[in-house]
Amino acid sequence: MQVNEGFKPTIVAFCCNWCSYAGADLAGTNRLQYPADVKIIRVPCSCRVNPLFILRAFQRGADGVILCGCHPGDCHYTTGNYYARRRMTLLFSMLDYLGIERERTRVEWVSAAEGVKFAATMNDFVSTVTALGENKRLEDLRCKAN
Amino acid sequence: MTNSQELKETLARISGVDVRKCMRCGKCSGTCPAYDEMEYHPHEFVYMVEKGEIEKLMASPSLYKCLSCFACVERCPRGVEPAKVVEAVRLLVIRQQGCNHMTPDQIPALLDEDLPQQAIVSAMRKYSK
Amino acid sequence: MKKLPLSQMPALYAAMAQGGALYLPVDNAAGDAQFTRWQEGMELSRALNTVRSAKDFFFPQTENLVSFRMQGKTIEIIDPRTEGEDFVLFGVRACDARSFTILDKVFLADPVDSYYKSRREHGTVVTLACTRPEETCFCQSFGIDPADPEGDAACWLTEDALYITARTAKGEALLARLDGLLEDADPAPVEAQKAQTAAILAKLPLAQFTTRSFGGDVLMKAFDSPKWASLSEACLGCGTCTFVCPTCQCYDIRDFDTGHGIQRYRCWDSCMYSDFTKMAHGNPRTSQLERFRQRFMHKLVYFPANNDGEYGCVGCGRCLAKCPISMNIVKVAKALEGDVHE
Amino acid sequence: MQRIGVFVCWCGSNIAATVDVEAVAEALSHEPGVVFSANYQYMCSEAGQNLIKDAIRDHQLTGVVICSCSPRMHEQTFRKTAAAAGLNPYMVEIANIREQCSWIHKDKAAGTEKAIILGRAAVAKVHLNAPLVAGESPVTKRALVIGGGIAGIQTALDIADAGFEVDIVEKEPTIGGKMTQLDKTFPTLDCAACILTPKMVDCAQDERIHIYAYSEVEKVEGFVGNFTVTIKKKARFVDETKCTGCGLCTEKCPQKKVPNLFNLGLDTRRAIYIPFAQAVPKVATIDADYCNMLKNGKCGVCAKVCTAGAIDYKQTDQHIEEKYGAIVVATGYNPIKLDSFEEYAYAQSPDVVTSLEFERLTNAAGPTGGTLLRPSDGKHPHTIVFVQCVGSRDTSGCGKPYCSKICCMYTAKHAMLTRDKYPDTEVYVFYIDVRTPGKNFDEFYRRAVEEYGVHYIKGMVGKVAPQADGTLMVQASDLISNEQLHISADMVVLAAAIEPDKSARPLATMLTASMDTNDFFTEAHPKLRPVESPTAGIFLSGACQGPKDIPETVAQAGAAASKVIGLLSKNKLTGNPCVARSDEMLCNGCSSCEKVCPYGAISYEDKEFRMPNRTVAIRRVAKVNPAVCQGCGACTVACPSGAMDLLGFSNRQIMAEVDAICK
Amino acid sequence: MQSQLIERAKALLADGTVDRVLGWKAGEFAYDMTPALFSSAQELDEGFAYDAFCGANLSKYLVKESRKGGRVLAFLKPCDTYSMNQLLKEHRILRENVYLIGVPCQGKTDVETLRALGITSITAARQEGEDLVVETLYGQRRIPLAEAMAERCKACKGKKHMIYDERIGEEGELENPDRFGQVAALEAMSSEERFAFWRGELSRCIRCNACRNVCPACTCEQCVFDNPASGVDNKAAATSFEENMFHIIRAFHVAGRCTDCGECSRVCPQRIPLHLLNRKFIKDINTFYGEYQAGEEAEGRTPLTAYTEGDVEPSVVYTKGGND
Repeated sequence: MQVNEGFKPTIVAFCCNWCSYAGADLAGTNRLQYPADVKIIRVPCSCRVNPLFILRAFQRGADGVILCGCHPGDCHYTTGNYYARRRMTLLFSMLDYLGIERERTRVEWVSAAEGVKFAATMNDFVSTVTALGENKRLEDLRCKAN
Repeated sequence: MTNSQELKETLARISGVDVRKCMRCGKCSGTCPAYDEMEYHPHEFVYMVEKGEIEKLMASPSLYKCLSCFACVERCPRGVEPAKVVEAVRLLVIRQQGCNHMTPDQIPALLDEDLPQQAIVSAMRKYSK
Repeated sequence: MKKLPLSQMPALYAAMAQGGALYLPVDNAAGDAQFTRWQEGMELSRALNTVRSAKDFFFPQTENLVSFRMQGKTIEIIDPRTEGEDFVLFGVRACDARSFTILDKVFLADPVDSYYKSRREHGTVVTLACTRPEETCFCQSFGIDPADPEGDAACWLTEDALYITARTAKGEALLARLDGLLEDADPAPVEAQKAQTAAILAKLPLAQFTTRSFGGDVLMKAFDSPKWASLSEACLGCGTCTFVCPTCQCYDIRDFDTGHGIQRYRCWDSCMYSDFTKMAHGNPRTSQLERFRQRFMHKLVYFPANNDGEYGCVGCGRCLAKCPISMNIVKVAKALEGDVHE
Repeated sequence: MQRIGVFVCWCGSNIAATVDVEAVAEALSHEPGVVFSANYQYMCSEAGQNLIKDAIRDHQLTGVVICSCSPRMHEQTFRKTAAAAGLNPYMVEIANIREQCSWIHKDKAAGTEKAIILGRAAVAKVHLNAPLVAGESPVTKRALVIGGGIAGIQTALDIADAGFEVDIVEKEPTIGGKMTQLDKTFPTLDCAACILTPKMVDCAQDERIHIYAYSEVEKVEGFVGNFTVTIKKKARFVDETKCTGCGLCTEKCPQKKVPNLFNLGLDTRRAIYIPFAQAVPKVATIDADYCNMLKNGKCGVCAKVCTAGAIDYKQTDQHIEEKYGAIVVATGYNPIKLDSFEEYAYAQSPDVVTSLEFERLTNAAGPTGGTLLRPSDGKHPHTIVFVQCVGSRDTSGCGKPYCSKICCMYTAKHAMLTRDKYPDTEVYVFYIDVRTPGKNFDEFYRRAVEEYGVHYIKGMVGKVAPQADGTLMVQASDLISNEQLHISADMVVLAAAIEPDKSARPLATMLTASMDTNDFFTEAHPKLRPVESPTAGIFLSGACQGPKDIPETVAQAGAAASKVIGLLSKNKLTGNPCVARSDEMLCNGCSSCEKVCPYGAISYEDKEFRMPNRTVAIRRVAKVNPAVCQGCGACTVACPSGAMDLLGFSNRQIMAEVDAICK
Repeated sequence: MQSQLIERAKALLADGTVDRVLGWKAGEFAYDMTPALFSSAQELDEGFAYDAFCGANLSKYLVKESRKGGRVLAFLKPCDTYSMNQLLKEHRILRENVYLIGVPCQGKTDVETLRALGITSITAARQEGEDLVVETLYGQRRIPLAEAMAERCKACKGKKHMIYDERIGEEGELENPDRFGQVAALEAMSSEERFAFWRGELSRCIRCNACRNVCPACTCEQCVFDNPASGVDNKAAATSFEENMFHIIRAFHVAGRCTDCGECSRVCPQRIPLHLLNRKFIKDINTFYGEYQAGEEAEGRTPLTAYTEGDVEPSVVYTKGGND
């Protein structure tokens, strides 16, 4: 994979409160490093994430958006991540269909115990998005810093 | 990388077996019909691979006592698949340079009217690596 | 009257584009004509007219008016305007050319809209006479002669040549720039074409359509007509008619939060929309009937009442062609005719 | 515009070492709306909290942003702090600059920059926060215990002891559960019945406990404090109020060939039966699958002999609706089916039995009257092989990946008791590991080996082959001596893995309680809330949560009871105010939200709206029950018009965070 | 056919079954039918029309009409009945206040399709056998009927009505057209090509909202894009992002609910093939979650309000089932 020297992507990570946010905390407790480019937004459940939020992030300058939730079957609310899974599958497929680089969006299931997986996922996602470079296809020029 | 580590990795690649999944219950050896014929028993195969003592296994005639009946694979509660380990060690032996190695000049001596040509060709392919 | 052989058209375009931009109708991916910035190799569309009218160039769909840049707790106010580029609008039809006059009455009346004014000043309108009007055309109802269009300069395309004549000082200036390409011409072929077109115009299905009955004091009669209910029944409340209309000039001013500040922009609005002219207390026109009525009353009654009898319509026929439910000013005017002339 | 105070915590050096806290506080002080900004060594300390309280009062703060450790750690702390200073607790937001910043970044510049951005996002969110007040709901002071085994019994007794009404729903005709089938209990070897039956009687006699035996939960509605449960009381065809439990009918019934499930099918019973002598309630039940009268209307013997006139062939299932404040799940376990373990010949030979069957074969009330006899020929077995971990710790797909926990100990018990009673019997135990982490457990196991001479062999049985002479050839490995053994045995006892009862999965769906992949109920927190389900008001007792032995079960039962008592002691419950809310002006009543709500918190009503020109329109709109809603937000995305929003995590709030981060 | 419809409508008006009739009214030209209400036999005689140009899907009007009191008769083409069912599923139409007559449809000719074929200045049109004969100001044109139809009719789901109180004509058959050929062709392109394609198409959008306002699945009391409180309202597509966002979100909001009636593409003044967005979702839903046709039934869950534990993971987009 090519490396985009010097490019620091903006990554928004939506994490469900019960599993993935706790997984991120565990990564922190275990001092597992991942790039500071990742900024986490806490949501109660992966099913709280509206496609509007994902598009909004890209509009405002995100280069990648990742959604993390409890593993299917482990949702704190029993079924939330199942709905999130369908929604995101279809949304991501649509973005890809519109020619938006599919690697800019991702869903990962990270449990509260998977600090290692959280850090590894973020490292991988950051390097993938870094290689893609700046988000051009879904940007809104009005929002670029000037 | 030491030879033993290298062998271990090759073996893992050939067999597709993760020996660390073994919980040492011994059911493979409990189920093995060729147990008494063997110097190293199925559970030992797995354990010795984990310890990296693969060369010992390669030298052991136990390799050829395994009937490949796959009873151990069938019964293993952890899905370790000992028979695949045994087969992989056999392949390691075969793949070793100089051992079972066949050169073209050996072929005339092997030729035999009853032997199909194809057998020679495939033997060449297999043993000349 | 000047002319140039058709083979010279690319050179004409290049000359027009010198020192600015040239926009002309070009076929887009959907096969429709669309005003496009001319580039080498582009050809004029053969379609009668563009889907979007030419008003975009003076009154674009969105336009930044002012920006506010926020840094911490300070706000800086920025005028985003830069010195505009001169441009030539080529191939404008007579109806759209007339629409500029109507827009001027709105935007150039006191208080003058400086954004609009600046664009008008930078633009030179070169019109093109129609030879094959369509069934939806009714510009003649408003005294427009599509065979002899207005504009800074007017053109006629014949089989072998383009005839051009200047009508304003801006047009003269343009022609002067094109001088090397043009030759003096006998206007006879142009006159012949005008006669031919006039014959077709007389046969158009809407040739007899007139809005004359809306002249005079018909406001309350029209407003109170019971027909509005059935006319507006099927209206979807979309903005298609408004947005393809060359004379619709309503806009909304909105703020966009960019994250670093605010961009205050204006964008086309449609009186068909439920939030049109929405104010703090709510919406003055709460039903689609009222909104629908507003649009046609404005074009047929209010606008002429305030603008020396000039209707807010140029008969381009775009709304006839594009309304999803085929409701339009012609149907409305015909339906109301009886009511206003009781 | 909010008046926001920003408080940046050093967390000693935990944050301050990699984040320039001063710079963060300084940068955030310039954010719009921020009127106060400070940093301090330990914000969560009393001094730190006082700093916050003082600032709220002195600067009339309307919002607070704390840049500190994870909100999972101290969000509650700081909310209480704010509340103490008179600020609505939900006006506090936490920027996690420890776990998700200082601890994972080494570069101070990068860490500081990120901390500022996280702080900015929190400030942006607080701008849109609104004071939230938790709703209150009443508590029905009655508990339901589902499952009448030792777990359910103990829970019910403890709850009743605290003075609350409690109902037990048991699907079998009697309460008692698995423990009634056991002979002795490890490691003390006291008799199971002797310690269990008094508790069963206590249940029957306690007027605060009502037992719905031979009943099942059919529907659960409502929420913590306010559950409405429909219980199906299955037809016994015997009037419980009249039956005296004399047992005459069970002797006279002509249908004798019914497999006796209490003895795991090792013997037979009649079509009308009382499972065992100490059953509670001691009432007969007609097995409709075998009763001649019910099947073809020819018999009626039981009705004739019953002097109490309790037999009622026309009885039907009854549905009872009850209200509860809390529900305890105590659905227990079952041994797994061993059909997929062909190598042990369980299906081929009657002399290969499970440990629970062995339990019945040694029980004085069992089919053999307590004398250990081979099921095949009724002869005394001289060699018995016990196999542990049959289906436990098995990831091959045939069994269960977990350790069933109780097998090591009961196998030691069986082996010891066999050797004690029949010293002429050779007993072999094949084990992978012997796990004895319990009080007096290892001593017990060692006694089996050292005092009773049980042969413990490290290794597994590979094959059990029934022989023509009626013996069983057991082929196994002995890993210590590194040999393969061939033992001619008379009996083989398999320590089958245990799994949650099959009724648990549908029940979990009814309760909206979560389960793990093995169908064990999930606890709200594996360490800190081990007897609560994540669904409020649902508690867990016994093996439905994971394999456990009797003392552990009883301990958990007591713990669950104490949680229930705590809940029922309250007159009102305060809910989570971060719930969904529907804007009825936007709602078009399409039902998408209702379909994705896991709690049934959304209902619809036809509502009148005043429309222009003095007209009225009636529209179907969604309504959220804030006491039922748990705040997941599934509805907010299902709703296309944005009518549904989540308080505390509103669309605008999340978008404000997105904006601040991407800026 | 037209007279048959009029007669039936008159009868139902006369016997009091309904008090008004929703149908189509003839216009100025051969093709400009407008959906209209008729409340008397006279009105029906004067203006009711039904022919090959009556393309509008009337089901959405019933959201409003069914709440006006009285009972309204609506004529529904087979494809409109899918929309009807979907609206009933969402409780948007009060069933008891509508009387539905299924009308046969042989596919609708479409004036925009004719214009795209270069047939403009139309003054009259008639069917002659398998051809459509169009009189124009500049002479007669003749084209096969099949070519004169809108794209949606070329990919017709079938002539069978999903719901009706009575039907005129024989029961039609379901058809199984290749609806996804164009989607598959786009999927086969590279990401860059798809991006270029959609930019080209969506950049023409004038945000007139015709697609949304005609869509029977878009019946929100207030659209998020019209609601200043939603934080995503926008009245104009000021940037390419907003052009994308409107259409992505609109397609997403109707995903699993869109019956593929094709009204969006029919009414788009800029001829943007909007149905290709909706069909992408339909295709994906069929592939990932099993065949599903919105509007087949008036009850049950839609694919996005349902799930199975074994659903594909979103990573399927990167691998199989992805777009290239």
